[in-house]
Amino acid sequence: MRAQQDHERLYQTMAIIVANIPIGPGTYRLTLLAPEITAAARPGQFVEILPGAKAAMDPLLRRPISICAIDKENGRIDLVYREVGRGTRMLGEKQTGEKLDVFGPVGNGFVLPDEARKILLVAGGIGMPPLYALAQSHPEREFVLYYGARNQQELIMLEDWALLKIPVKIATDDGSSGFKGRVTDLFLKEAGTAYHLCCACGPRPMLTALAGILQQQGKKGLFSLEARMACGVGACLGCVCSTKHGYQRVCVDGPVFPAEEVIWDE
Amino acid sequence: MRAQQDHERLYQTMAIIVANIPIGPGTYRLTLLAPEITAAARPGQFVEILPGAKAAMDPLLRRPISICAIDKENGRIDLVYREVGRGTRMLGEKQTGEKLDVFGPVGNGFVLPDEARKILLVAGGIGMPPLYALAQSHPEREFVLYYGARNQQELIMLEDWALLKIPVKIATDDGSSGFKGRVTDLFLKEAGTAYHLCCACGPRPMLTALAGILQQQGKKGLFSLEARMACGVGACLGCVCSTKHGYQRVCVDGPVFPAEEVIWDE
Amino acid sequence: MNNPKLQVDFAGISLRTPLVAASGTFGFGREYSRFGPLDDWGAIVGKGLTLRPSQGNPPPRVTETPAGMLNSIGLQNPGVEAFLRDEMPDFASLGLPVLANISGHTVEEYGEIAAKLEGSGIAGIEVNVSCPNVKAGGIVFGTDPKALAAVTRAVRRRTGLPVIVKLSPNVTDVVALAQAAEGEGADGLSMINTLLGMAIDIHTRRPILANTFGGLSGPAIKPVALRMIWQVYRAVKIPILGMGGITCAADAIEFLLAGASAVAVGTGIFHNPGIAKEIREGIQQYIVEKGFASVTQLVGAAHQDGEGKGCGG
Amino acid sequence: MNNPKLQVDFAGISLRTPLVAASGTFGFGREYSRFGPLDDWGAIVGKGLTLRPSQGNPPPRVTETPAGMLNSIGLQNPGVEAFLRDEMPDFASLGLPVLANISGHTVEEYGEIAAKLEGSGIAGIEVNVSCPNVKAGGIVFGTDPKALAAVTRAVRRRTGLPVIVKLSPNVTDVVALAQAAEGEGADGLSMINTLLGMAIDIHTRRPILANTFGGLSGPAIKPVALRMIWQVYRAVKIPILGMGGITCAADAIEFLLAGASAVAVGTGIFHNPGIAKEIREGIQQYIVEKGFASVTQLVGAAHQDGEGKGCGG
Ligand SMILES: Cc1cc2nc3c(=O)[nH]c(=O)nc-3n(C[C@H](O)[C@H](O)[C@H](O)COP(=O)(O)OP(=O)(O)OC[C@H]3O[C@@H](n4cnc5c(N)ncnc54)[C@H](O)[C@@H]3O)c2cc1C
Ligand SMILES: Cc1cc2nc3c(=O)[nH]c(=O)nc-3n(C[C@H](O)[C@H](O)[C@H](O)COP(=O)(O)OP(=O)(O)OC[C@H]3O[C@@H](n4cnc5c(N)ncnc54)[C@H](O)[C@@H]3O)c2cc1C
Ligand SMILES: Cc1cc2nc3c(=O)[nH]c(=O)nc-3n(C[C@H](O)[C@H](O)[C@H](O)COP(=O)(O)O)c2cc1C
Ligand SMILES: Cc1cc2nc3c(=O)[nH]c(=O)nc-3n(C[C@H](O)[C@H](O)[C@H](O)COP(=O)(O)O)c2cc1C
Ligand code: FES
Ligand code: FES
Repeated sequence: MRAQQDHERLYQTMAIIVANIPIGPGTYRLTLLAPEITAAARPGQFVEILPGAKAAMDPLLRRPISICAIDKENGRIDLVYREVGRGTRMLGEKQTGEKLDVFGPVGNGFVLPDEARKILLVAGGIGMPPLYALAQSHPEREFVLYYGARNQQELIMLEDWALLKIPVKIATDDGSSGFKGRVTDLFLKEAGTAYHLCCACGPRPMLTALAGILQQQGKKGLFSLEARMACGVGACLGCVCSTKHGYQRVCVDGPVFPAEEVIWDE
Repeated sequence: MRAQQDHERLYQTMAIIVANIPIGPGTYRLTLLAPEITAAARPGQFVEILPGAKAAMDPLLRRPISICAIDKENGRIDLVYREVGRGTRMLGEKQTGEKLDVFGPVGNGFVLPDEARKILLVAGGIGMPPLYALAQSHPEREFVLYYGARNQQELIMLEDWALLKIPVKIATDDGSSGFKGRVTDLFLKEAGTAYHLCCACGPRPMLTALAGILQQQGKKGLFSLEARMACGVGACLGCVCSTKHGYQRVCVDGPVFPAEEVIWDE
Repeated sequence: MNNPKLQVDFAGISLRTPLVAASGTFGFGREYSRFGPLDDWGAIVGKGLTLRPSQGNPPPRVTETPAGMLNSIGLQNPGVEAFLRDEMPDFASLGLPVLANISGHTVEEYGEIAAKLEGSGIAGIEVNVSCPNVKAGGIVFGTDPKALAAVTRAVRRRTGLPVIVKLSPNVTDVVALAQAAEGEGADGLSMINTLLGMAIDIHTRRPILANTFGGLSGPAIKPVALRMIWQVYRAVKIPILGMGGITCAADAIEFLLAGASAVAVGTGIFHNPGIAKEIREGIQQYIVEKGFASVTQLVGAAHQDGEGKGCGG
Repeated sequence: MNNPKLQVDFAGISLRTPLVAASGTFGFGREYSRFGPLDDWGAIVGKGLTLRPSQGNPPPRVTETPAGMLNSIGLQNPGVEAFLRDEMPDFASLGLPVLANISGHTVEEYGEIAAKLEGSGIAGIEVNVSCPNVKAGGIVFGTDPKALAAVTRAVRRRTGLPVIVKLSPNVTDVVALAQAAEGEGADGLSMINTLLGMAIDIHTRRPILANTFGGLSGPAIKPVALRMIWQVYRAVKIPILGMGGITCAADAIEFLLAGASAVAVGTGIFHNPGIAKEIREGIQQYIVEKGFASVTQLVGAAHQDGEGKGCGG
């Protein structure tokens, strides 16, 4: 089964940093001028960023970061990332005007069936950004976002969702905003079944729980997964996940998989 | 033979970059706010700088750079470095306000005998900076600088020497400024023997030739050597050079050695 | 793009540049051709093949280490027959020599795979001996000169294609293994494969790789690779495909000077997919600047006198 | 500064913290005490000693490699007698246990050095077996289980001090060597020593080190060190002093989890002379956060089930 995107062009470029702005605790919105990548980009795809100095061989591997917003007119993409380790911390130190070695766009992205008119989005923490690109790119569809985070401070980009006029239902672990508890519990409680598709991105336990709910409801899901990656282009087989079709590469067979094809209990 | 400086305090600090200004082709003058190091610094000593990001393990080792000027009042030292590899190139990208992980001051420095009233300085290329610190710190002595470089563009800090009112005799390989040829030839031609001590720093072939001249003239020399270093504190024995007393550590037994004690033909 | 100064002959295979894409890091060429033509490469070694399909090890399979990475892919591949049917047509039409990298669980399997590749359009066979011999208690073929000789012999008997034996660095005496391969008629050596390593997640307190151990590759291993190539170059006559941590032209030149006739790049491609162009241009500039007539003049040029002894510490 | 949670017993030596300064990287303690008190360290292993004075290898002796470095110091040292006379008084008065690291050119020399150290105030003897055996054609002691057993026996017979055998990683089967040392009564193992490597200057086209080869240390080798410690931990009962590329608390914790009872830091000190404080504080924070009563609970905690097999690639 060879994916269509296997033949699409990839671009490696020195992208210029237009902005790199803190938008939450340890969380940044990075705007890159990268016309070729932008022109080709689709929601659900990601880019591979070299976080260190080019001459430094440590850190060695690129970091995958989802495309959060696509500005085709200006040749810019936005990425939203959270500092969790040294690579993302190095990104946090970059200044406007500096250049970043980036390649992309990578992955299949969210491919929406025509009949999916009403789509529920479910985001956990820093899994939200790719869903924003999805909603932004499909003004013709109806979306509702279920958004879970640890606490109120970690909720980001709420104004951006408001601009898209998309309702956001919030769950926080500590109840500091919205529903107190897991976003999947909120989803189960409020979402009902009047929708055609559920698109999600977030921590694996959230996706596993959500896949169970969808299965019960007989609904389809498109979930964006994460995996440790090396090449980010499908060559090394380092990033596989278990699916009903055997091991599949998260980087190019995904990162978006039909929820029902993933083997969740591994 | 345990050197006196073996017991002096060393300081590791996050020095603040006050300025990092290009002063010649690929050559920068870096001003660091580092009060403890400055307070202890003597001419001929150096500091050990970590050029990369702290979290990056490549480049791993520190780079030794001589102290070029000491501003005890303001707690600042100046370093002058030339981009020759990736470490010095990384330094070239640092901005004012950033911090640098630095330790020092390291080494014996130039210890001048009282009777050395007239001192000839001989510098080759980027070997000049430590001689500036020496001249600056000893207004009570009379100096003349013999300064060799590849061409006129590579001559730096001439205004600084003018401020100290020290005569500078120039030699360039291509004759674009001053004497055309080697600085040691200029020295042989013009220096005469009316001096008490010769202090020098530059490429090994220059020092070797100069040591020969001094030996002929029966004059004393204090030469600052370079070596590949690992620890920079005398612990690893990585930086040794051959002397009449066996292998000596350039980092702490030097970098300044009496010219007559070094075994030059190795 | 074609520059005769860069052209090399390796074990009977003519390469337009001395740059080879290393096995397991370049798929079957398709993935990286998405960045543009593969003009800077001299050849590609495909990902490792086994006789039967293999699903490989469970994930996580890769993790970063200082200036390196660990992988425990475990030879996921469709098996040699499906490869020949489904992959070979595209692989063979990339416009440069393509090599197969083969692994077996027994000596016989190596021979069988080699036989199946005969006449397929493959330019040569790279024999991966970093796998355990299931018939000999799991001892890795590539750590025992006798087992390695047996594998080389089995492959040599079944093919007229150039046979390149890929040495494992996880050994006390790499020269003995190189000589074992040479003695059985290998046309060339590839070195080095990965160093066996591991990493632990201090939060879960478990090995990061599901397989516990993985192969260490990337710049971290470069000094070990250079040392082994230096040693083997002095002890054998067959050419060496040098690899292990190459990320720039200077690295590639170091390998040539140490004795490699051509060089392969693996992990460095992940760091920089545009690496081949950079290295090709850098080598070209070097030979012009230094006045060499061709890249072949660099091979082994750093060997001038006896090698060091004594203990490092 | 004294925190009972950090206290460990290693091979009969009581360490106030599990952090040891590695042989050859810390002189005899004087140099780094110029930065301030050595309170964060648990012990120091002095630079390598030989029976007679040794001037070591010619320079250049060190060079940087990706996330690592090569050294070919060649055991420059004043000889054990001059050490005891000129260095030991200061070394012994640093306020923490100090160990001697010893090397011989013959089995007998090892025994002689060990005997001379008896009663000197040295807390233990680390036996460096990464040197060539001049009586056996220059084969490195530490690569042959029989030679390593003979060295261990010779040292064991001549001293009542804790004997810690330092394993070389340049071997096919490190477990066999660990068992050889254990079998002859070693009280502990140190691992790993440096990997043999080299680097070439592409401008002079000569090896950078005057000795051609040198020992690779630093973060680059960390995955190899962890793997070997993991393997040896499962095969022996004596404690392991783990080292190889530690530069931060997380690294040190990885080594403890893999099975090291204490950890040594070498090259990391060159990167950051303040490293011991950082690591000591980081370990302390980790055991508090994770609810451990003491650092000893971390030792080997990552071993829960069988280890991986199969081939990496
Ligand atoms: C397809 C995809 C899209 C992603 N999109 C985003 C995004 O939009 N915003 C965001 O903040 N994060 C995103 N991530 C996660 C992000 O890649 C990791 O947080 C980042 O790689 C961590 O790097 P580090 O150096 O800071 O952390 P370290 O822990 O120091 O990284 C060490 C190594 O582990 C890998 N790694 C660590 N965490 C992860 C992870 N969660 N997933 C994959 N590899 C990991 C790193 O890439 C690196 O190789 C995405 C991951 C994937 C796979
Ligand atoms: C005591 C001393 C004082 C020095 N003072 C100055 C100064 O004031 N200004 C200045 O520009 N340079 C000075 N140097 C040289 C400077 O240290 C090197 O140019 C620098 O280390 C090169 O690092 P790199 O990463 O740019 O080069 P690379 O070649 O990439 O360095 C690789 C490795 O080689 C070492 N190395 C390379 N060249 C030298 C060298 N010439 N000497 C020692 N080690 C070297 C580096 O430290 C590093 O470990 C001094 C050297 C010494 C020993
Ligand atoms: C992800 C990955 C997969 C690999 N797969 C194989 C393989 O299938 N067969 C093989 O012989 N070597 C394999 N290797 C080893 C490489 O071909 C190469 O020998 C090694 O990585 C050292 O080179 P490098 O540092 O340039 O990567 C693999 C390496 C990596 C990183
Ligand atoms: C400069 C240097 C000198 C060394 N000298 C010795 C030595 O004399 N004896 C010894 O057993 N190990 C010696 N070693 C090895 C270290 O003790 C240690 O085992 C090795 O460097 C790995 O640890 P690291 O990566 O933390 O440095 C030396 C290492 C270095 C870098
Ligand atoms: S990261 Fe290499 S195949 Fe996905
Ligand atoms: S650099 Fe370590 S002793 Fe001089």
